[in-house]
Amino acid sequence: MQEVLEEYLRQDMMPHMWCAGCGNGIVLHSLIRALHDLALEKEKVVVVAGIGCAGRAAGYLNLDTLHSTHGRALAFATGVKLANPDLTVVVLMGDGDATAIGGNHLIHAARRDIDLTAIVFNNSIYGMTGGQQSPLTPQKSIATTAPGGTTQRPFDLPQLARGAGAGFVGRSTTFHHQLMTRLIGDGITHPGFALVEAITYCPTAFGRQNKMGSPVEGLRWQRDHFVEINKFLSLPEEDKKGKEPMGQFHPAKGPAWPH
Amino acid sequence: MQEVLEEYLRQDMMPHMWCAGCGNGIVLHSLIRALHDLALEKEKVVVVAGIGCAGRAAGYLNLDTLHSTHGRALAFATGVKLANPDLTVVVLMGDGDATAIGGNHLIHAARRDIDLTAIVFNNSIYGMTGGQQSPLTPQKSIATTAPGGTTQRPFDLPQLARGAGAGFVGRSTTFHHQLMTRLIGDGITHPGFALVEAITYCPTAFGRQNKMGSPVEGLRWQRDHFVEINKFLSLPEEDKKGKEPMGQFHPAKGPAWPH
Amino acid sequence: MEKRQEICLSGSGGQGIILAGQVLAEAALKSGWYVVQTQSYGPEARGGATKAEVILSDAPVDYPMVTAADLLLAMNQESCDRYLAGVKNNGTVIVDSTNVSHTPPTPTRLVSLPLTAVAREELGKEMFANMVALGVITSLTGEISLREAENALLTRVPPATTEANRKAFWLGVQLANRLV
Amino acid sequence: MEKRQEICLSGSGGQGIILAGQVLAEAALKSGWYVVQTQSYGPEARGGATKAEVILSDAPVDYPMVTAADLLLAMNQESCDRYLAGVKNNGTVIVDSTNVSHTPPTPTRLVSLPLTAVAREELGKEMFANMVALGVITSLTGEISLREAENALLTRVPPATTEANRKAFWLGVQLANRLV
Amino acid sequence: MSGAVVDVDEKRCKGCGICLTLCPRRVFNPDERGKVKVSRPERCTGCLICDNLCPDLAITVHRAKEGREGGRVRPPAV
Amino acid sequence: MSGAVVDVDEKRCKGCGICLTLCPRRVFNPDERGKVKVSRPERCTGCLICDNLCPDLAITVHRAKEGREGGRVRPPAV
Amino acid sequence: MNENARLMQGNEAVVEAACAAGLKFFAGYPITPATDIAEMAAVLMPKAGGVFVQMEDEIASMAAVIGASLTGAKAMTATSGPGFSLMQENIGFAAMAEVPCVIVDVQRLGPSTGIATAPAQGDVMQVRWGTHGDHPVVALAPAGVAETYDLTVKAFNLAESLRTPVVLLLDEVVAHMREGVVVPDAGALVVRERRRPPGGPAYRALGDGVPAVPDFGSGGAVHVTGLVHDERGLPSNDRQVADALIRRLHDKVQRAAGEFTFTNSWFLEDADVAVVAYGSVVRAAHRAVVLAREKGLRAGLLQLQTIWPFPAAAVASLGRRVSRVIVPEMNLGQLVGEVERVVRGQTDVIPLSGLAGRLFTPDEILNEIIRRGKSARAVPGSGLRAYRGR
Amino acid sequence: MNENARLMQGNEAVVEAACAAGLKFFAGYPITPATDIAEMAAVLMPKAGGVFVQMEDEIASMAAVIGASLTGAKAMTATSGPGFSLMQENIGFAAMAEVPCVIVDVQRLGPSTGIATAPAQGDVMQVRWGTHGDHPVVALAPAGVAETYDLTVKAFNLAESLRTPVVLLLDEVVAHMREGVVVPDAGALVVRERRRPPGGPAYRALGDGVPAVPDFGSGGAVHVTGLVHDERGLPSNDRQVADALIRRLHDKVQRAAGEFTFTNSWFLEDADVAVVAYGSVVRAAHRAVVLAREKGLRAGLLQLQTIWPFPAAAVASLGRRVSRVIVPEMNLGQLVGEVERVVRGQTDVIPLSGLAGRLFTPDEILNEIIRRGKSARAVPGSGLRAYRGR
Ligand SMILES: Cc1ncc(C[n+]2csc(CCOP(=O)(O)OP(=O)(O)O)c2C)c(N)n1
Ligand SMILES: Cc1ncc(C[n+]2csc(CCOP(=O)(O)OP(=O)(O)O)c2C)c(N)n1
Ligand code: SF4
Ligand code: SF4
Ligand code: SF4
Ligand code: SF4
Ligand code: SF4
Ligand code: SF4
Ligand SMILES: [Mg+2]
Ligand SMILES: [Mg+2]
Repeated sequence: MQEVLEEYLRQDMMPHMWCAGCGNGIVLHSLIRALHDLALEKEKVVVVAGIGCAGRAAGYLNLDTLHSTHGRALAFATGVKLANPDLTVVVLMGDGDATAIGGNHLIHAARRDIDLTAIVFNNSIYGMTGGQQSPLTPQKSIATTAPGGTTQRPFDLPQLARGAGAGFVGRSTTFHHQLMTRLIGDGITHPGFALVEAITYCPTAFGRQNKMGSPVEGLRWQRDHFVEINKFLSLPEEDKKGKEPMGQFHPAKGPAWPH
Repeated sequence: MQEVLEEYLRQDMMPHMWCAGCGNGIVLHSLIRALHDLALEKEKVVVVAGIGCAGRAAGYLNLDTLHSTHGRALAFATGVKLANPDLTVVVLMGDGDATAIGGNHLIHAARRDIDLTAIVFNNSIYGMTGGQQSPLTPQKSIATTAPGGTTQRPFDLPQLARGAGAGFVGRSTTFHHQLMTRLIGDGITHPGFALVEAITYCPTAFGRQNKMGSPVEGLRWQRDHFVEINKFLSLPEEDKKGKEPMGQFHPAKGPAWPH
Repeated sequence: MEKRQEICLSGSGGQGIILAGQVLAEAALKSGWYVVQTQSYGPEARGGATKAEVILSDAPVDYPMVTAADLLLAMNQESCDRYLAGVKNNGTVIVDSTNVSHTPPTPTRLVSLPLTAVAREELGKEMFANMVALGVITSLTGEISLREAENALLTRVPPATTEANRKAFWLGVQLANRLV
Repeated sequence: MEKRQEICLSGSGGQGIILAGQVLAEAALKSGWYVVQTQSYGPEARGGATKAEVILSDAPVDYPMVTAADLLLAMNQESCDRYLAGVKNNGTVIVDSTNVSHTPPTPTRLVSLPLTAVAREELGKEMFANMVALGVITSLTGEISLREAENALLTRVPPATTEANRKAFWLGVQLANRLV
Repeated sequence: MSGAVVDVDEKRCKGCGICLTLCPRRVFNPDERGKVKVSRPERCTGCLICDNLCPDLAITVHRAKEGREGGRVRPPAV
Repeated sequence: MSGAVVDVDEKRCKGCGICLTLCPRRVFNPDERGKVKVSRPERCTGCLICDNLCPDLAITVHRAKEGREGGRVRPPAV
Repeated sequence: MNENARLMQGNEAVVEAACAAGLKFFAGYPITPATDIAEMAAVLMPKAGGVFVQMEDEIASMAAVIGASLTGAKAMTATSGPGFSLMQENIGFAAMAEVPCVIVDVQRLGPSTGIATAPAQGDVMQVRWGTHGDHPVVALAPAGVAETYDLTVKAFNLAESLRTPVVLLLDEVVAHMREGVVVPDAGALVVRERRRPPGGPAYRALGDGVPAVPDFGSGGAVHVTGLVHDERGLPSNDRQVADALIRRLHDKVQRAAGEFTFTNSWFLEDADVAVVAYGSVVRAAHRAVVLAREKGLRAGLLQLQTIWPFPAAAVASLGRRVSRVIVPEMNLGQLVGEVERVVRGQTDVIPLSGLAGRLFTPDEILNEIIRRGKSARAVPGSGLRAYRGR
Repeated sequence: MNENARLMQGNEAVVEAACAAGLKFFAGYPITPATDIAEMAAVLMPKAGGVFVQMEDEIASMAAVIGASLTGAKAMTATSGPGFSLMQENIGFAAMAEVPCVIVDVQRLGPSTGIATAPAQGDVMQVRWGTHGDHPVVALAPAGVAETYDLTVKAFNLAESLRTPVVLLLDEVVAHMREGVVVPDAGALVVRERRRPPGGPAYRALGDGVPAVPDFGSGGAVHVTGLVHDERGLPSNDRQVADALIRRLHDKVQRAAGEFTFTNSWFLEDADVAVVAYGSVVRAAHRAVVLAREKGLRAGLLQLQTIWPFPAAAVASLGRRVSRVIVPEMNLGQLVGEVERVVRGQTDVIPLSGLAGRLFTPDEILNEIIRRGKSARAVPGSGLRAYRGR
């Protein structure tokens, strides 16, 4: 029997180009699992990606895949979906891709509420170009363009997406891969725009500069740092410090467009 | 005694190019009043604007003014402010300018929390180009690019700005010009990024297509439609229908950058 | 030799000059002419002077602009002052006497008619003056089928106003006929 | 005639090849040479083969790449296989015998030294092998001041590792001296 | 006796009708050229509605005591 | 007797150490080339931690009963 | 003229013709003087079973067009200078990834915001060189409304058969003039469809150098990227692959160029002075040449409908026959550089530059035909000459 | 070499020289192979009392640079092809509104994403024509690290004295090579400042065609716009104003061009074959010419450091002297078009195209020098010729 995972992988492209221990592979695995669980017709799934380490994920999927330009993946995807609404469209972006250069397309996709599922691989850094700050780099982190630590405030991505009107917003880490799989699946099932923030560890471009340690240490940090949203909300204020919520942030609402 | 108003106007440019009854002039007047009330040194005030009817406002102000490119005013303004932090920088944009093509710069200005005051002239339409839908056009309104009424969902601008991290968010209409003057003044005084949504009536490109009537009817609609936020919140749910809140939405918070 | 007629319609922003130009062009087209219609909005972005040009020819039209007008319609003072000099010596100038108080001396044939007043008095609204003018012009040129002009008009004006516009048009035709 | 020396340092991603190239170039510069240093990362975005080229000359250097190497350092098998053919017949090839098990036949002078093993054994970390290599090369070329090489090295390596790197360098110098 | 003197800059006025309709004292009248004129100046109370809402910044309301040299009436800082 | 059979695709493994460290049964060992090998296969319980978290999609855990032909162990759909 | 002709504006003809050519997706962002195109598409697309979407900006518009085209839909956008500048990155993507699409650029007076309503031909060189890296370009420029209809259909045919972005370059005069257009019967119109895949690697070029990339949703599991890629569409860092790919992208266009080098000529047989023109300037030039002939001057006119690839052969053959070539353009002298490149040394090339934000008058061109000498000229009164400095 | 020389990378020399020239504001967005410039600016700007800011994209970077420059700060950004495409609209603004600034474009292999790490010279024509409408451009291209230092300082001087955007066009080879640079003493460096206003209308051109626009914050109450504007800087729809403005923008650059047409030549005195090259290709060409001379061939080399305005006079004088001009470029043949434009009919122009994502070898150029005949060539093995179709 052919392995499910392998069916979804473009074998010509493996092994992938990501660094040893890069969390992107775990997100990719979660995505494949979610696609499989939904039992979608593979011919009707299109994956659109931007430019960056994360964006390379499209190339590893044995589906119709579009590796577009930096920051523009959601705009390309809007064209794909509107021209052929029968397609399930999943959009893969890095944090810089989605929220720096691509921030406008992100908020407009959320506003239009077209049925796209966006997965933001948030490694807190520009991986592909070697470690510059992104709009999701936590303040005071070291980056090559912030050698003394970033002074720019980061976005809170779920808040941003909700502010723009997103009806489905989720967050998970690679450590919590089951949650991630579920959120991706629910995001795809959600009839309008869905955003999943996938917290992933980049040992090379983020970890090294910020002395975050090995890939395993990155996973452990995720384990310890993120708390399921309902549990998080029930924590006493002082215990919230140093923790961040994950899970599904927002009940699905709002009609899909056009309608 | 020289008139205060006239001092702030570039006499060479008057009368302005706006249509009869266009609300932009009322916003301009409010801005001048706010600047005067703050008694700022005029030489240290820079006004940056984008492209559109609203953007033309910069040309009418007898200050250092920069009429930049469509959507990019906040990015130009970021350069002005960072290069010379002594300057007070006010940014004037149309709704399309600020939230369609310029949406990314808007959310990033809010995120960085640089001390800029952005005034969005929200006339619900692309005025300059003759009546196309903007991301702030209320759903189902008629626009030349939505002859059957818009199907795209609009942004809720204050929500968007807050989601992006803005520390000061206000909204007023031209009818409520005193509130507008106050919000602009407070926005300028606010140490970080401030956004003021100025609801203004465009009889030509919005009103005509949507049968909204004369300039006076536009003002009356504003009067009847917008309710001060605290009052709005205290309304019973059924009374909230057909109303929208105005006022200052969000307490100033968050440090200015860089710091 | 090519038979070419250059017609220039001018007035202020709200007077429906461009619509009149379009209807005229369409009527000419349907009457078998080669036609080009162009327009310009003057330097001001809103309001200000407006000009529509229509060129008819029995051969394909190359240069699409008026170089020397065979016929000028001037619906306000400013356009009269500005465009009068561009009319051929043997051309015709129609001025809307309701808005044009003073016509500079000109060697051309001058037809002065109270277009706007007629529209206001007969149809209750000044905005129909453009169609009155259209009737006059169609009639005077003699090269365009009145029927086609009426048809063209009916397809291009807002449905609610077809009757009034049609009436305005025939009023113009009558005005012109009285001149002949 | 121009006196030109083309040096090619090669190995795999993590071996510090480019740093060694920079230090060599800087040392040569300070020793009075005209110098160009270039590098290439091989086709793979991460890891994979790495090459640093250093050209010294007593006149300004025009073509900045190695066309025929006077000296090749190969710190792994792949780079040895790939670059060996590019060495001049009278050139020198230094292979790190710790990583290069098989050297194809070559007419050049071949120096095989356990650079990585030396680093591991003497300094506890393989990562200092590049500086051992640098010591060997500086010594063998005879054209670059050892002192300048040491200085260049000290300014370019991370402060915490200066001592170990310095030691590695002099170990390399000794290795080379033993060859002569 | 009114509290204020009101002026319309006719080069600026575009006749939008705002002052005409919103002035509580009906101080203005349309003129032939589609602009407005101050036709009942004595009725003006200096409420500033017209001044604040004129989109063409064409209206100036002066304190009557001091007349046109007395400076513009200012709304209270709010 | 263990519940599962675990395979590492050595062409894919980059030796990141995740399976090595996180396998609760210490099934893996590093090999000379900086990759990992399955050194104590019999201890595997089929918990899938390694399979799910291997960033190189290099690990496959099969149900032991059916062996390598029996298909991959799937985490329950959540 | 044919009584079945419809009076149409240039911008309107674009949309009508696009629909006739099978347009199924329009994404755009308003900008003078191209806005009418979007506005009409908003009306016509739903009727044609297609999609109209107003995007957040021109970058997104171009992106959406590419995305839609990859599903198999014929797709288009329309803009003017500032928007065209913003589209450049994604136009390069379409060229590299071989995505059929049509981009309409209705030129206005630039640079920057310039004067939005003033006609100009200032984007002619930008069309060729606007995006980074070596990329192929096809661009067509009509001189009238019927031609606009015709060339719009051809633009789609070229985009689909060559799998490359095609730019339809209008100027404001053509965009806003109204003329009669005899709309061809659906059956009479030549409409080409992109080739459907025969199997095999998605990006393997067939005999004409064009690959048959499967549409999204058709089971091809195709990878589309702006990276250098191999025949399978997969990224490659191989320098030979890069070289071959980029050359093929140009070569497929160049090989077919003979079939779509559209030009017209008048009175060239015995001409001593030739005018080379494109866009609305052709209309003034034609009149000027007629007037010159009336004066007994042996003037002729070559119209370039295809701007890129530059019709070098047609211009070169001119160079061998006439003693002077006058190139009037509503810019500081852009395409004249290409004319010079081709005929320099054979004949005198005289740029005639008009930047006054209006169409040349026939007299301005006629004067240049009459005038002797070969220096660069500008329209009278403008003081300066055409800019020769590049 | 001088022992005081510092070993510097090309990208590093850009930042060092910019600081020496008075850089006070850097806004940028990372992109290979230009990222190092931003990274070094992030370190050096604070030390120099300036500002470094990473913006949300390249559009914003260019916008911020313009905003900063208007306050009087010397300002710069750096990018590569994809980002350079995105900057085009705002570069046009800077040209139109006469805002001094320096843009570094470190070219990589395109089109589109291409290969980020492979060297190329594919943006040479984009630099000239990338933004819409007729606009002036100044561009300098160094062939080595010391030259990079030198030309960076000159780029700032030109930007400030001409009030126009200046593009520093690097290729990846120059950007990443390390060479010795003898850093001039602060006193020895010629650093120009923009002219401070004498009063009078902000945009009134002085004798050299350049206005003295007051800095923001200095009390000038100046209006800066991308619309056509009059001497006061205020928008105008007057077509004559437009014509005069756009011509002046070009003219101010053209008039001064003599002072900054930087070229170098070797062995041209008696040359029969000339190589014309720019950027790192000069290094290979020089070696090729030296080798040719060793073989007794009368070959020479003209280096263009100034790319735009194109050094037409220098190339033209070549055309009169040699029988062949070879133009090797790491693209499909871009600047060779300009060479043809200038010398066609006088001498044979032979494009030599290298797209393989690497620097030419001296032999590849030498072979072309040796070879007879005048057809277009590509580097051996690539199968196709340089693209002549445009
Ligand atoms: C227009 C443009 N600007 C810049 C780049 C260079 N670039 C490539 S990927 C990238 C950012 C990568 O960061 P992120 O999006 O977070 O993805 P990651 O690599 O971290 O997965 C940048 C700036 C580009 N390719 N295109
Ligand atoms: C890049 C670019 N795209 C499009 C335009 C055309 N344009 C000018 S103003 C405008 C929008 C005007 O709407 P808004 O921003 O709401 O301002 P308003 O005119 O309503 O005040 C547009 C699309 C432009 N100038 N530049
Ligand atoms: S740089 Fe970071 S994100 Fe990119 S592949 Fe390496 S670990 Fe992953
Ligand atoms: S179009 Fe609308 S926004 Fe623009 S000036 Fe007229 S009324 Fe004002
Ligand atoms: S409000 Fe102002 S513009 Fe309107 S009618 Fe009154 S004075 Fe005139
Ligand atoms: S100030 Fe008040 S009362 Fe006086 S004219 Fe104005 S609106 Fe009327
Ligand atoms: S987790 Fe995967 S890549 Fe990492 S060591 Fe284990 S098998 Fe290798
Ligand atoms: S499935 Fe669990 S027990 Fe078995 S090898 Fe993997 S991590 Fe260890
Ligand atoms: Mg990232
Ligand atoms: Mg608006």
